[in-house]
Amino acid sequence: MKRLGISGAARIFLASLLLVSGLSFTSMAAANELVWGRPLPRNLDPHVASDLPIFFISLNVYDSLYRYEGKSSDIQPWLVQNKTVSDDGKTWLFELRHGVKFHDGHEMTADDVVYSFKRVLALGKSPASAFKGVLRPENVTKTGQYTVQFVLDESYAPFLASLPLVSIVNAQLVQAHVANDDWGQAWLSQHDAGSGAYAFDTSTYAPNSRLDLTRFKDFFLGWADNPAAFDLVRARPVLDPTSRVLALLKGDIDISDEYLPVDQVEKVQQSKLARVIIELPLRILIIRMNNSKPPFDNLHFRRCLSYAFNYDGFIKDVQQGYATRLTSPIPDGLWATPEHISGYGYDLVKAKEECAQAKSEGAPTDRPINVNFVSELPGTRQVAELLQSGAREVGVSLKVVPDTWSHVTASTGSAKTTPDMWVHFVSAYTVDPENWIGQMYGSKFAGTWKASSWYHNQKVDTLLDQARGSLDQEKRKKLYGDAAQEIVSDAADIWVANLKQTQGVSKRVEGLRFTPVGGISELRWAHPSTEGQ
Amino acid sequence: MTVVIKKFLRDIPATVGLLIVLSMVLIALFAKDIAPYPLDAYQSHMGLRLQPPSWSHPFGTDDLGRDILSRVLLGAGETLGVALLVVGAAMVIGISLGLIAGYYEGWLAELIMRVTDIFLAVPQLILAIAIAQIFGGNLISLISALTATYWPFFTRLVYADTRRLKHAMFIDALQCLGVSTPRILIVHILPNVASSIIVRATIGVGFIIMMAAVLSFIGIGSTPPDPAWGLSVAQSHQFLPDAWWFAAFPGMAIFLTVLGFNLLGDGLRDLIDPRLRRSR
Amino acid sequence: MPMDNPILEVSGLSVSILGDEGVAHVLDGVDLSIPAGQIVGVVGESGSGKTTLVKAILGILPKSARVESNSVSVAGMDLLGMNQRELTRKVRGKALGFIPQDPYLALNPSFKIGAQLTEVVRRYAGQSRSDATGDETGEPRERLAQMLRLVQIPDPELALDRYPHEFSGGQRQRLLIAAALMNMPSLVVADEPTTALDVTTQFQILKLLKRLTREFNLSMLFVTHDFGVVAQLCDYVCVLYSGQSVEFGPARTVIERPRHPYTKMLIDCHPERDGSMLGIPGSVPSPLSAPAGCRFCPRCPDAAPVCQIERPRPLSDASGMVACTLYNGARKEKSDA
Amino acid sequence: MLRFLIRRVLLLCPVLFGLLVLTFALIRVAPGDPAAAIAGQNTTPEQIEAIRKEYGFDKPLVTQFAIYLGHVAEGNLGTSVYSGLPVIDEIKDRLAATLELTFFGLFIGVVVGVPSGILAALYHNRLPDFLFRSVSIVGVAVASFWLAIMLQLLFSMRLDWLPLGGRLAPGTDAPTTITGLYLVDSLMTGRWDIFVDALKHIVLPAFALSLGSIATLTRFARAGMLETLQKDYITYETAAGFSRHAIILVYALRNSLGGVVTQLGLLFGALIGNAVVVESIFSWPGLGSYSVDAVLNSDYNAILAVSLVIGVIYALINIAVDLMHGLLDPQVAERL
Repeated sequence: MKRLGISGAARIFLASLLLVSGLSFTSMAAANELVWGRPLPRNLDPHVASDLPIFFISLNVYDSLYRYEGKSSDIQPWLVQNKTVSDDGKTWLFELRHGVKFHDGHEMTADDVVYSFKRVLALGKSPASAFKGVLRPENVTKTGQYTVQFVLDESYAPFLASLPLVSIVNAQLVQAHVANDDWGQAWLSQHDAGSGAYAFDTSTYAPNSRLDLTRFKDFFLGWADNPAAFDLVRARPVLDPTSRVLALLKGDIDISDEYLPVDQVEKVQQSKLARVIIELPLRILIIRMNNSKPPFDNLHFRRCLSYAFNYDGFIKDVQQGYATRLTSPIPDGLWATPEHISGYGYDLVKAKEECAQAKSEGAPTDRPINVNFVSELPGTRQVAELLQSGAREVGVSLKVVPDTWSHVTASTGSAKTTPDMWVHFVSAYTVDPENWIGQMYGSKFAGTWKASSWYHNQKVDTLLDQARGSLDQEKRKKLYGDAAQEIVSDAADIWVANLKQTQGVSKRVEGLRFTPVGGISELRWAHPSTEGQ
Repeated sequence: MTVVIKKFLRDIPATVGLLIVLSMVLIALFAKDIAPYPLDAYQSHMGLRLQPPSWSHPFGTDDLGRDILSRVLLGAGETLGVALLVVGAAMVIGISLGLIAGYYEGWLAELIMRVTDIFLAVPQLILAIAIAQIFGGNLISLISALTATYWPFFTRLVYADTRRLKHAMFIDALQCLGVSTPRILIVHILPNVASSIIVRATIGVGFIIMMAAVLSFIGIGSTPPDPAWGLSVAQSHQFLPDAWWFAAFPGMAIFLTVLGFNLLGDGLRDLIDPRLRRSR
Repeated sequence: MPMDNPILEVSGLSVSILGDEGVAHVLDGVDLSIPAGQIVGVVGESGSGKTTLVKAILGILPKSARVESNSVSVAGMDLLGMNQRELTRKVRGKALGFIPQDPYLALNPSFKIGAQLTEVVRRYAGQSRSDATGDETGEPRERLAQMLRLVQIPDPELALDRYPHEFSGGQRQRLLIAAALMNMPSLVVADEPTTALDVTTQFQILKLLKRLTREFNLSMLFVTHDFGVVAQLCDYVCVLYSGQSVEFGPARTVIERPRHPYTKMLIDCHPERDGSMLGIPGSVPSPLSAPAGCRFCPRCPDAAPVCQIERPRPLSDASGMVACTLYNGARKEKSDA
Repeated sequence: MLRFLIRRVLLLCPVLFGLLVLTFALIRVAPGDPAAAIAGQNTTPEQIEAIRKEYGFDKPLVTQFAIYLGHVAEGNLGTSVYSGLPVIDEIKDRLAATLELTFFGLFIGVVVGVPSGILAALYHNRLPDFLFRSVSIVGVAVASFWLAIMLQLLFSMRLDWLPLGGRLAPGTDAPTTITGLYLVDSLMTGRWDIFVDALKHIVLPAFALSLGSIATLTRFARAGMLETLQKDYITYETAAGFSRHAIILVYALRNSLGGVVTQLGLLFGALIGNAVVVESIFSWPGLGSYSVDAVLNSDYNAILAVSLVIGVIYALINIAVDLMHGLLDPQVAERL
């Protein structure tokens, strides 16, 4: 090697570069393959993960008793043939379809459903939160080969809306891989025990970089309604948002972000290979105020800040119109959306009045206040900085502090450690007002990140309890509406916007169906575009 | 003394470096007066968002409509201040430990070098976050966090050179003459080691500015809306490649600063290193 | 002293170096020639420009140096006209062998002796570009070992694979001598090769040099500050003072009957056995501000007013050359006018 | 030489022990409550307490550390809070990806940095010297993500010579794992097609990663060469007729690379540490993004395991650096 010297090594390197460029070809996916470009959850166990990417697994690899379908996201029976509910709304009996096959060929029975619910409640992770204090494991019982009975502690209307959260796993398969009674978590985090439309190919799986899903021929609903479905779905996550957009434009990936960086939307719209699907995903953007910490315990100070935020500036300039104003804790597009609540506008005069009033009542308005934004959630920084410059106009100095999701959600465990203010989104896990107004302003949920404004109003609590208990949708709508009116007049938080989903999808793929819970993650309907790229 | 200055000025690249550094210092001192929009350090104008360079905004505007030229000027003070303080502190700690370790072979040297290895091996992010937690998220914690991660570079460098020089003849001679060890280390060994120290220090400026940006991303040191250069470059990430100016101009400011320090550093090194003078 | 085709011909060589404090006129019109097969010593105090003379001949002066000269030729080749590449290909290591002063600094610390010596050999013996680590096969390695044996290096085969720091000062100087003679150069240039060594080693090295030059009929330019060495080794001697050659002639003649006052004092200041030391008062003038006229005048016991006016013309006669007003008749004219 | 290796490997243990103690302490000081992080969202404070007991977070720090050391001794580095997987498995293939990227990046850094440093020294203070120094500073002074994205735009989007990211094209399967380094494994298994695909995927990220090191290597190669060219043996070699080419590329080079070699050790550690930006832009499943996630989400076992692994690699590299010093300078070799 001696004689090669430096110039020799350089020659080899250049040669390899030239060789490489000679062979270049765009890596267009084969016709019946779809490339999923979004990040994968690190843990593929549907009963554990709580972040949005898990829908790619739960909607494609697993099935649930009920499932949300279509834009209006009305709930459809899925594994269930029929249900009977007792008059007091506490006993629910479901009869399963017969002949539903798991990926390993076993038939699904009531045992699998009972095991799945017991596992969810035992692990107590995010899917279990919807049933907290309502359903205890011992009350989920098998009453027949294909019938399961649930007995609730109290009448709970959102119970049905929460069922899609629980994926039914192959009990026999999971129990066979339990290690030191971890409910098979270690195994299921990297393996497939589902019955869904697509099955794992565990041989090629590499965490967060490669996952292949093959079409499950014996899927219980059959493939008649989508004969040209993709045979192979390759998940090749592109980690960086900007590079993900480039990959979409180049045709390396077929499905990109649910929320494209706003400035890229127009570019993708006009591109040759890709387009943008714009939908309303029931996702709200909110600035929380810790009502337990002065000066936020003063109603006027909360109103002062509510008037000091430039809502239109955010929607028109930052979101470039891909959002609509939110005036109450209930998102637009839901059956319970109140029509008459106008909320707070951007009005510095009123803001100054309210702050003066608060100061006169002795609220410490000039103590240093922190506004935490979440580094991983793009857009939250701009919201915090917008609020900061608005507040400065009315003489309130805020400090914008970057934070991480795991740190801030951990800190909402106690009122003392919860930040003064912080910015985040609330997405649709269950399409029911409970997912927003219920779990955010019911004082019994205090200590969770959703209820991190530590809001406490006896009147609102009673309204919410009644709304939870009643099965009559009209009555629930009125109850939630009154509760929302009360919360808005209390200015518990600053409700900013309903975000529009701007999903980048290759023109090569058609047939995708959108639903607020999971966006277009369900790929069962997708197929190559008809005019043949 | 004039001879040294005259000779330094004959070294064109070094003079260019000196000019750049001096102008950066002036900008840092008088930023408020020369910045076209001094209030843009924190004021946002949503209407002017992400505009390309124009007459009114020579460097264009950022994602909150703030004039980037003003923010670059206003950010000079803090960015340079942090970088110089960190490099200075890291040099003091690193060099002294390096000299001691290189000179006193045996367990003391082994101990110092192994501690250096530990500090170099610990992921810098954990070190920084933990230190930030102790001092709180302000500038002091940023400086101490960066210093804690940067001093080992100097130690390893100086250790290698000192060990090599220790066996040089003139050191034995000095010892025989009864010259005190600190004097030997500082007056005799240090100038011979200055060459690589200056190279590492001048490169360090750019490295530290970038590291400060990473840390400010997780709430340590400068937080929004501070106009620190590293922070604005980091924030510009989302808006590439269309809003290229958002990242380009603060990036250029960093490039010029680091170039200035490097050229100045080389000029000083040639000045100090006696033998290099002959090659003039 | 008529010279038939000298190996080295230097006439009117002046070298000035552009320093920070100004221009230093280190050499001022030096004339020197070396007859074939003879050893010519160049003697002078430190600061007299001896080393600059060597570097000028070898063409390794720093970039800041300016050389003016009628001619500097070795074995018929005019060196001034050549650029660095030609000097390297035709002259250095082939026509000119070089023996440096400090053996501790001259050898590359990171390479085996064999590798460094091979580099010298390969330049000219037309060998294939063998591996630099010195373990090449075939004739060159044998030739190196034979050369080392010649300069009395113990077990030369092993020595080829050892590093410089594994040798003593004396042995390193022998290695350097072997390197210099490797290609049987027309002229060997030695720059105070024994100064860095202790007396006993110095004596052995001088004995070795004398034997080798005689054995291979080499001509040598031997630079030193010690007349004792000149007496032992040199056939002719040239005395250099502050960049000017003030006296030249057969070594024996100059030592026994020195003519130039400076030469006399140099010879007398040799330390006597009885410990009395005769130094020369004053010091060599700085090349930055060389006085007009004879540069030795300020320190010359026989100085006369005329000496300060113009530089003494060199007088050449049978017994050599001397540049002093005592001999070139300048004093008489002065007294007549 | 063997004595040196044994001594350094034995010295490895206190370093690693010190590393674990320091990291363990730093994590406990860092914000974030592990029990809450494990519990996940909207769980009741009682559940968090239960987890705290179950994982032993309530015990005094020293006992927790002792328990952890016990596990490490058995080779069990614990499981990740998020994936529930043993941390060592997650790290294994990510480590190979990062090592491959870092080695290739450093290779480019040396191939580009050292020659430019030498050329800069040869044209000391003339135009090429100035140009080489300014260009090489780009790597240090300009944000790596900006450079990475620009590389993507030019070579992948516009010229379409190289892919945007990932370790292999979607359709290509990974080579059978021998070392975990795709380039090496594909060659060893004779899969030329995978080798070319893997090479195409590594060139851009490695180049983006190498930019940071080019500045340092150029500057130290330049400083080293300048210093060496002043040495007396270089003057002697010129006088002895060595060709200028041989002197620079062989005789001066070997003596001038001391500084560069020391920097290689430091650079390697730095590259692993902050490869996170390049890894995220080029979707390279390496240790960078993994360790940042672990830190941000207080995934203690993952953080400790990553520090341990990087610590071991770092120490091994330092040993390699000292060996390289020995190769360059025989006198150092003797003292090994």
